Amino acid sequence: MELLYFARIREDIGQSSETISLPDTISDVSGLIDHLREQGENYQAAFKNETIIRVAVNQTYVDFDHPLVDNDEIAFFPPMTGG
Amino acid sequence: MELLYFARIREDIGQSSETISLPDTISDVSGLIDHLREQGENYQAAFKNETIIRVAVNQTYVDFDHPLVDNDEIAFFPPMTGG
Amino acid sequence: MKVQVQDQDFDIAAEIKELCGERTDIGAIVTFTGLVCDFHGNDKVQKMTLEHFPGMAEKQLEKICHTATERWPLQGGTVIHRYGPLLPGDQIVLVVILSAHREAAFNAAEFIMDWLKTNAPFWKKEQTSKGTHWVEAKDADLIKTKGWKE
Amino acid sequence: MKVQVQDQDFDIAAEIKELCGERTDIGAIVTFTGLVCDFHGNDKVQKMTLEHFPGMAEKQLEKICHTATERWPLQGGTVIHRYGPLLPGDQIVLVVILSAHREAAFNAAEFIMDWLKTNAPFWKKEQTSKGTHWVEAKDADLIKTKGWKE
Repeated sequence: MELLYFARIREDIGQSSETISLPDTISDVSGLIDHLREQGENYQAAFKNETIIRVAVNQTYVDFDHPLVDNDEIAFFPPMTGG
Repeated sequence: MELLYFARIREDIGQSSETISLPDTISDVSGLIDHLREQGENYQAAFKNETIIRVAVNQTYVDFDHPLVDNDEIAFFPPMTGG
Repeated sequence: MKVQVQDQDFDIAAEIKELCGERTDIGAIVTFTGLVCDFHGNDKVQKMTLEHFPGMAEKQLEKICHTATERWPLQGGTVIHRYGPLLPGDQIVLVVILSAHREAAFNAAEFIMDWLKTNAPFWKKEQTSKGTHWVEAKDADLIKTKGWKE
Repeated sequence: MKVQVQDQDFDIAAEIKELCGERTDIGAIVTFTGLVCDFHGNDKVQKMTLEHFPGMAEKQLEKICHTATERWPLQGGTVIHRYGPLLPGDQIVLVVILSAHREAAFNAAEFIMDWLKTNAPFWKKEQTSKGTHWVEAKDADLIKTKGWKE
């Protein structure tokens, strides 16, 4: 599973992408966020406030209860500020 | 008094401007239009349908009951279609 | 705001450049360009002639620009309206609005265009395959103008 | 509609020309240009960096353009969004919309801008005299986007 991080979340975590294997116990975005939070303080900081986290699975916006499969590309980023 | 005609009204009347002396009996735009209608068929055609006549006195839009004085500049034209 | 009534064509890029110069405090630029369209109803338009009331045309455009600057926080603007003979594809009117806020820029540009259509003394005469005729004012334009008078 | 996400600058006149070509059936062109403004709140902005999600950014812009063409009678359009380091006064985003009808052109351009602000994956980081910070999303933008969902 490919994870992509953008903007503040990328900076908090300290890298822009990583590849992980989806643990069997995780079935949705929410579970993945909980799992990532256990990976260190940088992840805890990145995912501290869920109201300012947006998620895209395979480049489509999804809610936190969206189901995941191991070959998904998951992108985490803050609310957009383009334009 | 200077009279100016634009667009369809100018074409109906056959000239773009003329100078007249305001008859004593005429006190407003409506009276002036009635007076002009007596000047010939071209004026009758020009002022036939009052709903599509607009009037400006000294370059300011006015209603038909606007009072007139002899040194006013009166412009008659159809509804605007610029832009 | 700059108002010009002219028979010559205009250049949108040059007008924007003149307005912005070296300014760095502008957030949004909205432009509207009106063109001679080659169809009117079912008739092919071959030519258009724009008549105007010199003096009053400028005065009315300045009035609407003044109203727009009082109503929205604008940083500048330009309105150019042409007159004379035009061909399909030719530019007729240009509105450029600068503002720190995009909503203000959009609103002011649309307001100026709506108001100009029904209050600036210009008249269009079209030449089609069926002859020439004065373009009739649209009720829809009058309704749009009134919509701004909240 | 043409969608481009690029680090290079763009030229509004060239984009209009490319869209219109020799067409004579266009009645209205509305453009929106977003610029880097040198003030944000009380802080002087020295630099801005735009980060984006390559691939998804284009996809989202294409989606909104598609929605706009379904919603209004448009004759063409271009959306360009830049990324990378920018300075105050630099151009960030361009929307050009062609239509036979001015109201459709205004609405589509404003709709695309509103939607883009909250749905296209771009993030602004500003460098001010007080340091660098990520620009926070505005609630007002989210409300504006929702306003279009009639």
